[in-house]
Amino acid sequence: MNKSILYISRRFGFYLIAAFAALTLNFIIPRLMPGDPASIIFARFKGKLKPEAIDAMRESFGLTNDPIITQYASYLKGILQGDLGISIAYFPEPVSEIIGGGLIWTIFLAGSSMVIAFLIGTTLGVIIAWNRTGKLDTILPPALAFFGAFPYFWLAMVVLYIFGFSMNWFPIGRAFGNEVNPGLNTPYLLSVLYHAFLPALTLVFVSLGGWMLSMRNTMISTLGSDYITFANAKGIPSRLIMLRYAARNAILPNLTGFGMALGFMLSGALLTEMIFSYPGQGFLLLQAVQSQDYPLMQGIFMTITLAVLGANWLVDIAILFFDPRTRR
Amino acid sequence: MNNPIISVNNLSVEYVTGIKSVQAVHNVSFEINSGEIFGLVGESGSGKSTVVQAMMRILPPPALISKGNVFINNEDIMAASEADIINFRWKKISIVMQSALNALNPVLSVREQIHDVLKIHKGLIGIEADNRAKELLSLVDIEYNRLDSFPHQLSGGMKQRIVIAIALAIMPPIIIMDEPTTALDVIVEREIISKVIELRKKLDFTILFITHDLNLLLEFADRLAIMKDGEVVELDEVKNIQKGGKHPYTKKLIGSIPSASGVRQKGLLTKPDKLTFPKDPILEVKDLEKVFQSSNIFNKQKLVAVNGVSFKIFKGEIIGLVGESGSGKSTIAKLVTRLMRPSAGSIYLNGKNKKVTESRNVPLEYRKTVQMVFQDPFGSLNSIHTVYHHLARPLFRHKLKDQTEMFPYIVHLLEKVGLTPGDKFAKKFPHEMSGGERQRVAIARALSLDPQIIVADEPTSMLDVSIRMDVLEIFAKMRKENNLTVLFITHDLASARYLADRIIVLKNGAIVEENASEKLIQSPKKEYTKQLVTAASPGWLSSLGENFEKKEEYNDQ
Amino acid sequence: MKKIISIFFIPLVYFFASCENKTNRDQEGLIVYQENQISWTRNFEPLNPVSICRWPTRGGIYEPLYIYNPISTEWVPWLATNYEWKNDNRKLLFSIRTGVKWSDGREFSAYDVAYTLNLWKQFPALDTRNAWDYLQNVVAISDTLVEVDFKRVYVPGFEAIAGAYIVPKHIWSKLDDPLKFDNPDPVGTGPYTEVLRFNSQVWELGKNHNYWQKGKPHVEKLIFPTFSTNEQTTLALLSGNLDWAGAFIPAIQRIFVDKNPEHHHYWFRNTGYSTFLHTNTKDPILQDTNVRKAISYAINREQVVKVGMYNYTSPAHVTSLAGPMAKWHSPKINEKENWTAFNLEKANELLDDAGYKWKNKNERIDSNGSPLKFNIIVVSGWSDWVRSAQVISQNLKKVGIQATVRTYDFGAWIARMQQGNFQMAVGWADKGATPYNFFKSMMFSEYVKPLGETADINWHRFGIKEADFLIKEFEQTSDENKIKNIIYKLQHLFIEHAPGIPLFAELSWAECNSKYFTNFPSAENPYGPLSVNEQPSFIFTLLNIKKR
Amino acid sequence: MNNKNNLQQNSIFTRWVSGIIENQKAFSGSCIILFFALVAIFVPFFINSPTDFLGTPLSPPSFEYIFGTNGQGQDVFAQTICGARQTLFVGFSAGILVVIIGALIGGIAGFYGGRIDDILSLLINVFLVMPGLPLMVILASWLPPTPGTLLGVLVLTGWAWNARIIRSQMMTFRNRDFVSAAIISGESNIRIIVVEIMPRMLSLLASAFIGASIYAIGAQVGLEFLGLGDISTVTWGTNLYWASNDLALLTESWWTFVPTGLSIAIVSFALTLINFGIDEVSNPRLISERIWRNKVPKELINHGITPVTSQNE
Repeated sequence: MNKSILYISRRFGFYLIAAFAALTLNFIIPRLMPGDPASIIFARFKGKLKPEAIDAMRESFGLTNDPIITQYASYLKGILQGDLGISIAYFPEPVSEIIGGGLIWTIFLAGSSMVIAFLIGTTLGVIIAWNRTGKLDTILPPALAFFGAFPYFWLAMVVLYIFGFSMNWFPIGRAFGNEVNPGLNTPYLLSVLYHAFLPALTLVFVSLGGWMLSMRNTMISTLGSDYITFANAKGIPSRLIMLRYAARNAILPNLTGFGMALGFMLSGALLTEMIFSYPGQGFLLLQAVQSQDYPLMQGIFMTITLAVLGANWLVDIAILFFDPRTRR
Repeated sequence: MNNPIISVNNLSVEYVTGIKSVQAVHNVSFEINSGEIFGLVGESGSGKSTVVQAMMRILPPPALISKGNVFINNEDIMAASEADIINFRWKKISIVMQSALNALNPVLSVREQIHDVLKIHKGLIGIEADNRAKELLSLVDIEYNRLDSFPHQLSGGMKQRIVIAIALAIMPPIIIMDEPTTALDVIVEREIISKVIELRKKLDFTILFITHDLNLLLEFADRLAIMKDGEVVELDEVKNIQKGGKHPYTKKLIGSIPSASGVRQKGLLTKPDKLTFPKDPILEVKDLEKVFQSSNIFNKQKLVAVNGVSFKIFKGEIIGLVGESGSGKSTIAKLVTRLMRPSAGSIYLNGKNKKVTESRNVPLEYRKTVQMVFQDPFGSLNSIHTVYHHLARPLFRHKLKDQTEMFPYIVHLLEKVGLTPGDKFAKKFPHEMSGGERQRVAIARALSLDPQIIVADEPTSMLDVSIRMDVLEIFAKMRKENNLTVLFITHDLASARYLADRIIVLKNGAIVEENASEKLIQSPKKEYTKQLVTAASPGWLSSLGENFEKKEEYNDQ
Repeated sequence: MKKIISIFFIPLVYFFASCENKTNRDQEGLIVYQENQISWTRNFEPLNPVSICRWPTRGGIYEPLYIYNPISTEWVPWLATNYEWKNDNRKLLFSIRTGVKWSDGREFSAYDVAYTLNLWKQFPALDTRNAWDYLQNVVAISDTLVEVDFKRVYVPGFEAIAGAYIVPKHIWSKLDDPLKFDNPDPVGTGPYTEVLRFNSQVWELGKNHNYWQKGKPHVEKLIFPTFSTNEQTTLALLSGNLDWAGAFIPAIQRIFVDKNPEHHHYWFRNTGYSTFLHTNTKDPILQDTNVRKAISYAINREQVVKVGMYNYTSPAHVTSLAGPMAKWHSPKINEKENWTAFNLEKANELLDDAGYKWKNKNERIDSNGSPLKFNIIVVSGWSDWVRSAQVISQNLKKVGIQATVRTYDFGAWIARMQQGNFQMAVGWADKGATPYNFFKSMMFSEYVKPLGETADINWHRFGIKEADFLIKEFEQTSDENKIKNIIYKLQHLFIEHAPGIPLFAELSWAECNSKYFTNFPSAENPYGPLSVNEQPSFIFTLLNIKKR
Repeated sequence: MNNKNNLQQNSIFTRWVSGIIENQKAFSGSCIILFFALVAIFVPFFINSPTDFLGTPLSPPSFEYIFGTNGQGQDVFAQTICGARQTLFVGFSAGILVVIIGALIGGIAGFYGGRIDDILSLLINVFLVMPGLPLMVILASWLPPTPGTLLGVLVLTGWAWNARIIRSQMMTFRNRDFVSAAIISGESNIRIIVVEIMPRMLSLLASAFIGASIYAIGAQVGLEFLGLGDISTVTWGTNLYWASNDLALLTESWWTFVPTGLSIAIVSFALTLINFGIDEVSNPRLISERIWRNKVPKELINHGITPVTSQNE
């Protein structure tokens, strides 16, 4: 069995177990919540709904109270068939449809801003580590650390107000302009970029510092190792040493960090979405939680977790190309 | 002296630190003639590597060269501007790094790392570069299909040969070898050195060889300089140095090297007048086995570290366990001290079979009788505790001494191992002591429980040559005075010959030969033992069948 | 740092700005905000109470027989032209309007009305008002006449039937399970039925060309972009990207109106009912009417309104009815009994009489020495009510009562209210065309459920015989002044027993921007409610808005 | 430079602590944190209560109200200070708990290895990969919104990151000789972990604590901003919740959310400074490089070439 296939399958095995753990947790949490959705729906209509009507409604939700085990079994079977049940708040929409739309936007926003932050952050990290204790190395880390210290949503609010509302440079919300119709046409794609710019900017700005610092630290420790001195002695030009010898080795720990950080980045994205009323999972989750919409809540939490697991697995495969030690 | 190819005068190097800068190298001057093998010897911390790296100006910050110049082919590298430095490096002078293990970039294949050098200096790319690379590898007897493998797939010896190949890539007139073989086995070390010398004859380049092992240099160097605390204390032909040289430090160095051949030097280590041992062994090991299994379920790489080893140790006896790295001697040490559980076989202490599971629930009584001294003096003491704590803790644990008697007993112990005044040393922290002092504290700790057996795993290999014999002396004295049994594990046959009564030679986890130490040295039976004996005695270079004209000048003294 | 940012920004902005011009919004369509959603789901099903259909499905796409105009407070004939009670209120006849067409061109007739009402019988989950508890059968005699027979006399039943949204029989009859039907392509009788465009972020609803009221509606189409937070809604209102909305906006005068007084209008109409401080009458201390009245006297309603409600509303009347409901006020209410006035001495006096002594400067204790401590529970999302509860808790401290505010999210709050697991709570009261529903929900003893059992109405568990008798009598009669007298008597019972403490008048939030559209209703021109949230009476406004 | 060697106990620990105090970044960071802590504990007794409805709503900063009043006429200055109390308390206690649990699970996994390590590291990785906020939102809305819940939720989603770091550090220490020596001398494993190894991980544990506190403060404020905390108590998170609820931006009443936002940023920045300081102390090579860079003339510094300071012909 060639070593790299072995590595990929072992990582896949782990993510399978993690996904199973997430599913079980996802099943248990809503079940423990006080109150039940049917009475909440009734209350929402402030008395216009008679009590007898509620029981009829309970059946239509499938909120039977047969033993937990059978509920768990049907829950798992449903997931395998991709049927996540029907949302209560958006009845009778199936959960998978509501989530489908939202998930793409969240992944797009969180994913793109994270990749950008990672690229800029690591390049900056390489540069300031290369001339460490120089001028740049003394200003940049504290400055970016200061920006990183702000809470996501606070910065998002300020940025929205300054650049969106008062200076009118950027739109103040949503994922694309109203006058554009979705499809693979350039005005739509341009409008999507135009609308995603501010939210992505805040996300990138806040997480940039973290990437830069971690890359700087790994870079500094790598520059101390023998093969750098040996390369230097070999007369290899310093720019080549910086990239081919130092950076390629220093980036490996950051790559594993990249997978892990996706979870945090997603949380940040959820908050930013609410400020920019970006149609991602953020607002949907909060609404689902407040209206006790079990199926929708389970669906959102699970899709986010599976997305994160999937992304982590992809990062592991990417590491395969970067680090020959995993390959063979 | 004819035209010196390198001449270093008054070279001084400083390391800037928080308080004030440290003078690492002070006014070093020496000259090397073309085609010569010049040795630079000194103990760790004597500044020899700093000199060499300063000569190529590759010392990383916070080092700076405060004085001196280095003429290579009459061009001063110290005066060279950033642009000219490039044509010094690898064209005029190349270097083989100290620890070969990570001199190669782990993420680049061997081919890419060789091509880098060829492309920059010779502009060779593609097929031409490949051919040149294959030539270089064949020079150092490495099959060319190794070009595409990565550093992590190569053994220590192979990596070192590739680094040498890279150093020869542009055929520079001078090659610096900074402790090239320290991390390798004795036999592999000898092979590589003989290969280097063979290449030197064929390609006629000058070698500046740096090592802490004076014995090694005496074999093949022409002239050598001895450094101590950043200064050159002795600079002369090898044959003058052989006789003891001028400086007292040289005499001490020469004196303290035991040789594994020839007649046994008298009085080196105290030996009790008569050696009688009780009938039944204090410790007996029967067909001991240890197999390491990689944990993941997909593939079952098996590594047999110890394969059916049996031997007996009698009270008051010193046994030498000799083998190369990877021969399983350290694993045996861990098994005997119950740090690890054996896969098979059993260990009997005083006749009682201690078939015991993992080290966790080993009876305290066993712990009291078997103690261990480790190889790395820096790692074996915990830097946050004082010496007193290190010695008091085991006593307290086994409730051997109550609070009042503790301090005087510890002071007595410290002085017993040569750390006088004991009370001053008791209050010290590990970082306030030298390597030798720390190792003595480690021995004191092992002795604190008054054990019957001490397992010493390469106790002196990381120490400076000059103090090794003093440390071994402690073991010899303990055995004489309190009938201590010692299992002395080492790769150095010479020191085993002098300390141990009996020697067991180990290879790939199995015993090759076992005999009284003098008999084993004088008349080894097995081929591998013969190889070990010759590699460890002077004049080994000639015995490897090389036609090396230098040989007839030396004769055994 | 500043310099770098601006250099980096400016070229980028010009590039982007070119691709989307933000000011020329689509001026053909009226942009409306009613729902707080992040992405739209295509659902126009009016009957199923559980499935959230897009506004204006109920009223704008499907119309009822009669629509109650809360401002003029009378029932306006809509799909029915006339109704008539027969054999002493056991039979109700509706004459159905002729010449009405469904948006797909098919004829609208009485058979559709009968079919819709019978649908409730077939699927109880759709019978939100539980009408078939008192209905015997509903039958369409001809194209224009529907006959409804009652099991027992129940005059308020008219409201349920008149308010039913009539669905086309030729579509609903083909469905196998109407409970799971989300009606993506609506066919209705209302003014707007054509879904022009629908995606997750914005959808448009066009005019119904077969609408039975000729010449109406004036506006071509309605546009619904998504708004997730109040902030987003207000930003859109201010930037002219929203014409008609029903949002709660703090400090609206300063933020909204002052920015463009000519076009930015709002009208927070008084619904006639009040927001309540519900007191659990099963609680040992609160079951004493005088304690409840003392608490009411201690509340400084002026401060509650100023701090909690941004001075939008006014303190409640002792009967909790006001505004359009003020016409029901009984003439015999005297000022002495008004326990909603702010009167600390009266409060302390009542508490002293009830035997709650002062332990120290700021704490009263009951007979066995434990302090007077209560929890006020509020829904955590509704910040204006949370603020009001905080003011109340500070007011009660002055009369020695320790009231702590506890917030819960909606689900948890409702669960506690229904099981009576609360002492005090800020909440709403039942509403209706006449105060009948309100008084029934406050004092009807048949609705009182023991603590722990889920009560969907009458959370404060209060019921008295006299009220039951009056309510049953109300249900029998359709005679105007008999109804008025019953309401007067119910008011006096309410004032005497104080089952709940009214705080301030409940308003319906409504804002509009008259830059592109005119003829919005207002306090001066109150032809209909401005708020989009008042369903289905927003139809009056929807039909009269004109393009500027 | 004061004379360091007069310290009686010249042990690694005291040298580490003196290093921190001397380090400029760590020192200034800890001063800021101390200032905020003292203000949060003592000042609330001297200023008006944050919940009283005093001035007219949304009045700009004036002499009477330094930070002006919020949407309900409450004193924003009082709210910012009193808000610090619970936020910092929950933040730092979450930090401590996260480090303790991390050290416990990471330590045991790293020390014992084998099957125990496999199970525990699986647990660690599962929690690491799980996205934090969605889990927090669900838990926070399920449990009663008390500070205890916040603390529990923060620790549950935060402990894994540190556990991983501590586990890998423990594994490096596990094979060191002084640990084997302790085992051979009969020490119990727990005692080895606590007395021998943990003190060696001091700077790691300290920076883990600081990292966890930064995470806890940020996440807590995020949750409260979403209204999932107890919005009737006064904390930095609820201040921002009410500010955004009263449309602070649109009413141009920046003073209602800027002071709280800035104090959160300053506290987190101060903590990051301390972390920078700790890194520098535990890696002295950087300090000497900085001195080296100032000492060597500019033109002599170029990569990979050791500078020669004095040229004697």
